[in-house]
Amino acid sequence: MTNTWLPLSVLLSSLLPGLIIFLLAEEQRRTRTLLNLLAAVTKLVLTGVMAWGVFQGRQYETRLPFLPKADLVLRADSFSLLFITLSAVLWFVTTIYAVGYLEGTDHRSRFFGFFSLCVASTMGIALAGNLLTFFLFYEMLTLSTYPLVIHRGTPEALRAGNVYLRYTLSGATLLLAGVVLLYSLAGAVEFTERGALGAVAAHRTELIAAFVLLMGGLGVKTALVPLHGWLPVAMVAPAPVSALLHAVAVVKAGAFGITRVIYDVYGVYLVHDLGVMQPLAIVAAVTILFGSVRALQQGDLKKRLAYSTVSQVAYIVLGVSIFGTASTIGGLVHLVHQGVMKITLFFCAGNYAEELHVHRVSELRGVGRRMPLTTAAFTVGALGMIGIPPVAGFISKWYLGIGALEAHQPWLVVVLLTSSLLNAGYFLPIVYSAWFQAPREAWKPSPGRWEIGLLLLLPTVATAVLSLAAGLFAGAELSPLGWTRLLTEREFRP
Amino acid sequence: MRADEWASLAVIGTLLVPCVLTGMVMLPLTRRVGMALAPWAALPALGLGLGTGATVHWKSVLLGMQLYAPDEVTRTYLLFTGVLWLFSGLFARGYLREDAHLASFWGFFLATLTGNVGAVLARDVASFYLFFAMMTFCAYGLVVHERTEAAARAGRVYIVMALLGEVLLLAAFFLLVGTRVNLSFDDVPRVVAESSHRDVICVLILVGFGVKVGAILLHMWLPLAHPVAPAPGSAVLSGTIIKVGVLGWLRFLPLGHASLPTLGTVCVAAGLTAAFYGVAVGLTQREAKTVLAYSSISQMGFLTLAVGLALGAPEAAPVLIGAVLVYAVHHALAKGLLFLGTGLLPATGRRGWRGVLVLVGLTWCALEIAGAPLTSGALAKLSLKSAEAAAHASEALPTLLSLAAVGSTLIMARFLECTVPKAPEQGKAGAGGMLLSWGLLLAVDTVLLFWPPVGRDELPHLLAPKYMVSAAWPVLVGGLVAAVVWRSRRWRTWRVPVLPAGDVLWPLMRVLWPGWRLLTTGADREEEEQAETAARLQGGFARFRKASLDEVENAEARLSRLSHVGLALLLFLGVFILLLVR
Amino acid sequence: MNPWLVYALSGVALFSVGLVGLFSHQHVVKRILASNITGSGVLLVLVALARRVPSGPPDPVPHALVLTGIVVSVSSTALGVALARRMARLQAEATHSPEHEPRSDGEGP
Amino acid sequence: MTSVAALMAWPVILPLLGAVLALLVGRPGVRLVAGVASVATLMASSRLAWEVAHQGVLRQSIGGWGAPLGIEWRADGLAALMLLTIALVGPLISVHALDHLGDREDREFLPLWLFVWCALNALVLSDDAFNLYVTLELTTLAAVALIAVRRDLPGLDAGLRYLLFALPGSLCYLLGIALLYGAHATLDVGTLAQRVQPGPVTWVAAGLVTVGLCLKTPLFPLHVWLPPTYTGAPTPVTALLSALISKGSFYVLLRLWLEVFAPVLDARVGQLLGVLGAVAVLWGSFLALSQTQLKRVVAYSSVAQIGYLFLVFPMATSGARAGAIYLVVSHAAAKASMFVAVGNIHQAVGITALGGVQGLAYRMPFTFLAMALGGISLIGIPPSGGFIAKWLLLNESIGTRQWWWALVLLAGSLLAAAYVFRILRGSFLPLPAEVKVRSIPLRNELAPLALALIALVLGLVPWFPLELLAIGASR
Amino acid sequence: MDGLLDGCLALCLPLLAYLVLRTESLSQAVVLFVAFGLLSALGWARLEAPDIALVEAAVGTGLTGALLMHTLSWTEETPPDVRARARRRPWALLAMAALTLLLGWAVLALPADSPGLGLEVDARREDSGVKHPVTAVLLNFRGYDTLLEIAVLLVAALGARAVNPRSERASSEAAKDPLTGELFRMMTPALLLVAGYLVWVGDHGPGGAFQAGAILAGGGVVAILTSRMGTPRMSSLRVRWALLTGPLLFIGVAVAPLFSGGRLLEFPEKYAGTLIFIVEMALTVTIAMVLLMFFPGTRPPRTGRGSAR
Repeated sequence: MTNTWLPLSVLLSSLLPGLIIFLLAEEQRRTRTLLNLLAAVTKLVLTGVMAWGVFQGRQYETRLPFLPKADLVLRADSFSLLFITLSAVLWFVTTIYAVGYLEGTDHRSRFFGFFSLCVASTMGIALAGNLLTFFLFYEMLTLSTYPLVIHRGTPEALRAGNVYLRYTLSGATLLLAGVVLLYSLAGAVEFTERGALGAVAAHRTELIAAFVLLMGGLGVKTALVPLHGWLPVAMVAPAPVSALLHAVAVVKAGAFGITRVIYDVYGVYLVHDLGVMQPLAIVAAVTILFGSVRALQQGDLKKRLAYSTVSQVAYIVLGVSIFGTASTIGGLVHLVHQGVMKITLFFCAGNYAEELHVHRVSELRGVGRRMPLTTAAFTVGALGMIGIPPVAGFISKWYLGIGALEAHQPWLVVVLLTSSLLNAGYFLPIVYSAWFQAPREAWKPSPGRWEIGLLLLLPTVATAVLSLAAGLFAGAELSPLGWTRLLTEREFRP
Repeated sequence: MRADEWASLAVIGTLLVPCVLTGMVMLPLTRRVGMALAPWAALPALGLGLGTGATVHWKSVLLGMQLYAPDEVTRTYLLFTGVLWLFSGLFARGYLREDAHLASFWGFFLATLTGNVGAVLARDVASFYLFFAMMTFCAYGLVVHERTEAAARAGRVYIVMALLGEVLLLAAFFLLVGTRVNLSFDDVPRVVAESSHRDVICVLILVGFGVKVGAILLHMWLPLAHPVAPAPGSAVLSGTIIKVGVLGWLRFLPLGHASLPTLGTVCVAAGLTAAFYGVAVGLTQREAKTVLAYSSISQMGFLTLAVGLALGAPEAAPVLIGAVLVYAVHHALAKGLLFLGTGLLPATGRRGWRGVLVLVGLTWCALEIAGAPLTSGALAKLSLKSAEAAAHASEALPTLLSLAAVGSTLIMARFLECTVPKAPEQGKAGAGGMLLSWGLLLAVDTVLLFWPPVGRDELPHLLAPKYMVSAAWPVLVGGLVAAVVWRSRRWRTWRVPVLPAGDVLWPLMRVLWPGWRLLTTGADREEEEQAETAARLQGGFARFRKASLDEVENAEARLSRLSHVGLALLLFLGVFILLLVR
Repeated sequence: MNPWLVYALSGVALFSVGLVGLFSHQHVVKRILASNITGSGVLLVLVALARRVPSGPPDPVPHALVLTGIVVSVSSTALGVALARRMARLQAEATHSPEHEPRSDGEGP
Repeated sequence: MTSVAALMAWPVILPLLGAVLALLVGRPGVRLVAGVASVATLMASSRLAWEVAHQGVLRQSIGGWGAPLGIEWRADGLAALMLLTIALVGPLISVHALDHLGDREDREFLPLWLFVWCALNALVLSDDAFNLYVTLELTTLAAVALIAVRRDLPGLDAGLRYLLFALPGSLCYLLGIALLYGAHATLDVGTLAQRVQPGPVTWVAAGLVTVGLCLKTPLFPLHVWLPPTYTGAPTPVTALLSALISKGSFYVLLRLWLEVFAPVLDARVGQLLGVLGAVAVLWGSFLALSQTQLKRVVAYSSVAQIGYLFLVFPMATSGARAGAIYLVVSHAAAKASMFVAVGNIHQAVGITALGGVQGLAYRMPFTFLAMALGGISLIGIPPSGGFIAKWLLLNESIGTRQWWWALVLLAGSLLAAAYVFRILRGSFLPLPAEVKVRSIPLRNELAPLALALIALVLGLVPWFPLELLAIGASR
Repeated sequence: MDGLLDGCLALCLPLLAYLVLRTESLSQAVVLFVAFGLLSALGWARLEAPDIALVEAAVGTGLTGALLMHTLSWTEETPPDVRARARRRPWALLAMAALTLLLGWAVLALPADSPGLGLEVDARREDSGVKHPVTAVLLNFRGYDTLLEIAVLLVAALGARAVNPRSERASSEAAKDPLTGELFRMMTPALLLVAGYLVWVGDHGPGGAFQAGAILAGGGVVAILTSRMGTPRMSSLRVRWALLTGPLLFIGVAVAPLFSGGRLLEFPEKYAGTLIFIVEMALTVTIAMVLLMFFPGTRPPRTGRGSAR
């Protein structure tokens, strides 16, 4: 029997607190933090229950009447659970970080309100059961992230907000055009395992046009090359925003969408038959290389991490757009690994900015001595990004490499490896100068017992340990890799 | 606890003891205890080398980690790795007592040890890669320990080349593993032999591990890295870490399963050129440790030669592998002793019984490296020659080997000539601990001569006159030439051409460096310049937008004149009815 | 040409004169007059249609419509005139200079 | 009390009675009487809508006389939805108006608003052509009186301009009706629908009716009176004008086209109206982008949104009709909330330029939220009514293979995003020091928020309104 | 003979209208407009529409004319820009001709002799409670239109009065003018008699609330001009009651049947006639009051400007 209330309750577990937080006055710091953490914990528990249920094979679906021809469907299958668990865990960690980071700043009620709304829409995107529901939450994500980008209220924050809107809204228009085209062709497009467009496979031109539109729309959020301009600019947002949103929620929503479209809307065979897989792989490959090269040229730490995100997310798209189980597993598991590693890096960048007011890479000399734990976390994240075991990045690169060869596309392996070298090129100098170079002038010692507030330090270390564990114990059943293997063999078998 | 439980516990202990100690050294509160125990971290590995363990299979770690298989290669590697790491650790305790970055040294020392031991124990591809990478990156810490500019440059070269090697290895592993995701070493050679990309895999493996071994044209980092590292560090680097490269070859290449004649000959040629090239450049070097580094390159040439032969003649593979093992053990210990000696000599000074003991020990090890009779070197060379004979390689090979032996004698003489005069008269106090560990290592080295873990059947031939002569003459000739050169230089100042360490690297750098600068333009450019180009773009766009909007504005103004509205109304009515009329 | 057609055409002519006049004169009073003329034009057409009954009294429904139409047009004219008068007074007080005519298409503030 | 006749009568009679009594009572009791009348009418309208939802189309002849002679009333799903919109949006605007205008104006604003309400309800329910003319005229005159309620120069100028542009529209409509009466001797829309055949009379009548109503709605070439009128009029009146009164003439045009002139409506004419609508969308959006005054930006945005409505004619399917009506309803709520929010800003800060919004998010959070939600509905981003309307129109445009309307819709919403966020952008900047903020009563801030929430709810539960709309859809 | 009269009348009307709009000076335009009104009243008479002729004469020409004349004294004439006006004239003529042709084409296509709804009205006239067909249609068959029309009147009155609120009773010296006093004393009784008759005759002949109201308003205007009476102000209760009894009564009568299961505006058979008469009486007072409110009363002295026009 399908359980109908659980998916909705997961969604509400961050929507309702969000709305309540909006109403809280600025001074009620304690209640707000309590509400935040309570919401995060309930979400974690609910996700865990649902994960266990799906693991046992139970069905979860909430169907609400919306339009005559299309309903609002929230369905939890193993793929959506992968994304939900990632978001739930990382949101919990980022909330703690944000509480610490924004200590003493103003408008925090507004910040945490939009923060919860943003995660609610991410949950919605993950749980969406058909294309229309997906689009609704996709748009709500744009709306709830815009105020976070311009939270600081400075002129360049507003400029960044402008750029962000210009990209995301035009992307949304493309996506809407694609969704409508599909709806006129095949009616309500539900996400079904082997793709829902079997019946209309004959209309090849419309299907290709719709696919291109959908990829354009989703490409903006995935920051594929021509459409990535907003990501580095959005780095002007406060650290928790750029950590959770631009490294995890927003960017992943795009990649998640692309996977849904390829596997659950079109079906891998149809996409392969239409011949659009190869161009997508090429775009992803170009993004990987472009992102890495641009990251090399960035002096600002957060901008360098932003471009690294651009190239890392393209791995997911690459994995998904190669025809084969190994590459799919690689792509999907990278969805989780990249999230955890990148959030560690952003937390570290946030810590450096918050504690030592250091923003540029050149100012990071000898920071290892002053903030050893943060720099250790940064090193773990950096090694993971390069793809060096035992950190999680290695596992996804391993599967991607195998998948590329399995699909007889050796040039992809070359792309993967050059990108790993480039990653090393822009991460290792930072690690070297942090650990082995003496600072220009001695850092003033930290006032408290720890190098930085515990609220900021614990999340950073936790995510670093997580990325290490995800890599080291990848073989385990409940590890992200285990879950992805189960999911691929259950749902995305080509 | 039954026997096999003890055995698997031993294996786990071997790996986890150094790992845990690394953790303890990193955490400030357990740092003191960790540093005290650090030197003894290699003991479990040595114990396992002597005894036997049981394969351990952790399904959930990484991609299904398997540790330890009781084959000869693993046991030998464990043995000499354990010995060298143990005594280097003990030596380092004395050597680095008042060093500024002691904690970081011990941290990196233990981490590299974990990687090294792990690499030896690993029985599946993924775990091997994990420990191999861990060893490579943590060795970097040893290289840049001195925090000098030269150390930094050497470290950078080391890391770049190591990364390039690892990338090639990764490509090889992808080709090798295919959809099986992970593969145990039991069936790796068979899979490589049968795989459709066999040649590509072998080339990648050879070049990938060649970087670590220091094969020709991949050796540039070695002469830079070893000298900058502290004595125990460079001893371990040159002793065991290079050998892991050879281990990689032994594990991954289909020795004995497939015959690749072309690749074999290329390897043999590379080995020989490395042997002679190492000696040639080594002789021009000033600094003792650099000379030793070049001597390692030439010695590794021999191993490359052996592997090449094994590739060419699969039926002779087991014998050749045996020879390689013997040679590896011999070279590890001898080179370790030499490096530690260079660190020990300034502490003990030339005078007094300590100085004499060290000098004697150093000459003994030099003789070993040169392959003088009645030394482990002779044994190694003998086993190498007999294996090559088994692989019925070309006849010229033994003579070439002897010529190479001459070269190594020359380079050893060069080494002694560089270290002995520079050593101070009187040593410093407290060198006792270092001397003791050095002495013990020397003892173990000599003992291994008589009771070598591998290659015991060649032992009786050692004394055979025929072989004694063939081992002795190259050493004598080498010694004679060295003496002549040494004395003649005293009269005529005959300049020896000075080559910078890392020889081929610098022309290569002149080519690559501008490329890298181009790639990272703007990294240091401040924020403003980028903003200015964006500003110009925005300006243009804003002007265009303003112009178009003004256009629309006065169109609206014109339209709102009263008569125009009337006209619009009538036109609308007329056109509408016109369209309606059918 | 029976009589009702003549009046109908005259009504149509009135409508055209009024409509075109409405859009070609600036002065408010002129435009109110024009709207009145357009209105009476339409009403004339309506009453002319009522007269088409061949025999007997004309059709009363258009007459009722026209009555309502006249009342509506008177109300709108009166409102227009009141607004124009009030605006003229305000402008007179405000500017004291020779009044510029209350151009109805000028830019409000 | 519950007979169908009564149900249909109360929504019209109650506001009329309320207005008359409010006039009679004079200053002290105006607010009380108006309040009671509003609540009564709200209940009557929702009761009628409930009845339509359950029993389907309701018909009623006034005074018991038959179709050709007497006047018919018809309440289908469309009428019910319009009644509900007027009943919800109107009073919220008048609540805001109470504080925005002085109390002297109350004595005139409230009765006039009740007259407008009665006229709009009558217009929505009426099924008689001439009766539609009378209701249109009543709405126009009441609107003119409302615009000039403040008796200041801009108000008077705006009122005159509106009157002198609306009159020709009504008279053209009347002449069209006269010609139809001449040809078919009936004024009842239902019987006209059966009797109309293509011919010179029908063509000219259709032309006159369309042109007249396009001048009142207003459509693109004839829209020039809208911006100065909306800017001159007091803000709550502008909200009423843009949200409800301009929709009345579009409602009449839509009903006449889809029912009476259906056989005459061929592709070419539909395309003409569609093209004019498309140009209106682009024209309005571009001009909205170039304005510096808040009210003018929102005014030109009305020109653009009205352009969207006319896209229904080229597509002429039931889906497009549903989309257009949904846009009418959600635009009413969203545009009213925007104008009322602008009114709040003007009242609190006294600045009418775009800069007035600066620091809005901090000092008037509810007004900012209302403007944001309203803006989102104007753009057509989910979760808003605007999105549902855009979705329906998009689906129809691609369904009927006229994909160029889809381009117009998408380009329009992007341009809308440009000018909406141009307004909202400033609200995050810190409050400028020299601006002193007068606190405005909470009731005033909640009014726009309630309106914006209507637009939001329309986006969240479109199922019920669309179901209601389907009742009595002609095709 | 009749055809000639109709023909030249039909021709005269548009020409006169064109003249009204073309003349430069406003006062001349208003005078011509009054003439146009009289001519159109003649036209209604020719088309056998006595009710309309009466209303047109009283309200369309009389009151509107007076209103315009009075307003003119306030708004100055502007120097017309002859050049622009000249340039535009031929275009305007062309537009008028084209529009007339278009609409004429439609009118010609109308059926020549359709009886319209005349027959149905005659058939149902008995149970409408009123013999005169126009009043039957106006108050019974399409009573709903009239109800809304009253609302239109109220709105216009409210709008006009709100815009020109206060004009107090004129100065007393104008009252002493013997001529107007005598005229007023003679005219008022006749006026009231005619108005009463018109309301009563509306039942079976041309007449009714609108016509009577117009006549009364005419009398009222004269009273205001001779400052016997101030303009009716919304603030005084008496004025409001006079204004609003009509609509209240009409709504009451319309709504009454609803409570007993009938339909809106369904006059009961027997009392239809009397009810309509009572409603007509009340409406007459309302209409008179509304029309008076349109009239602004004496103009306050012009501040600091040249000779009063």
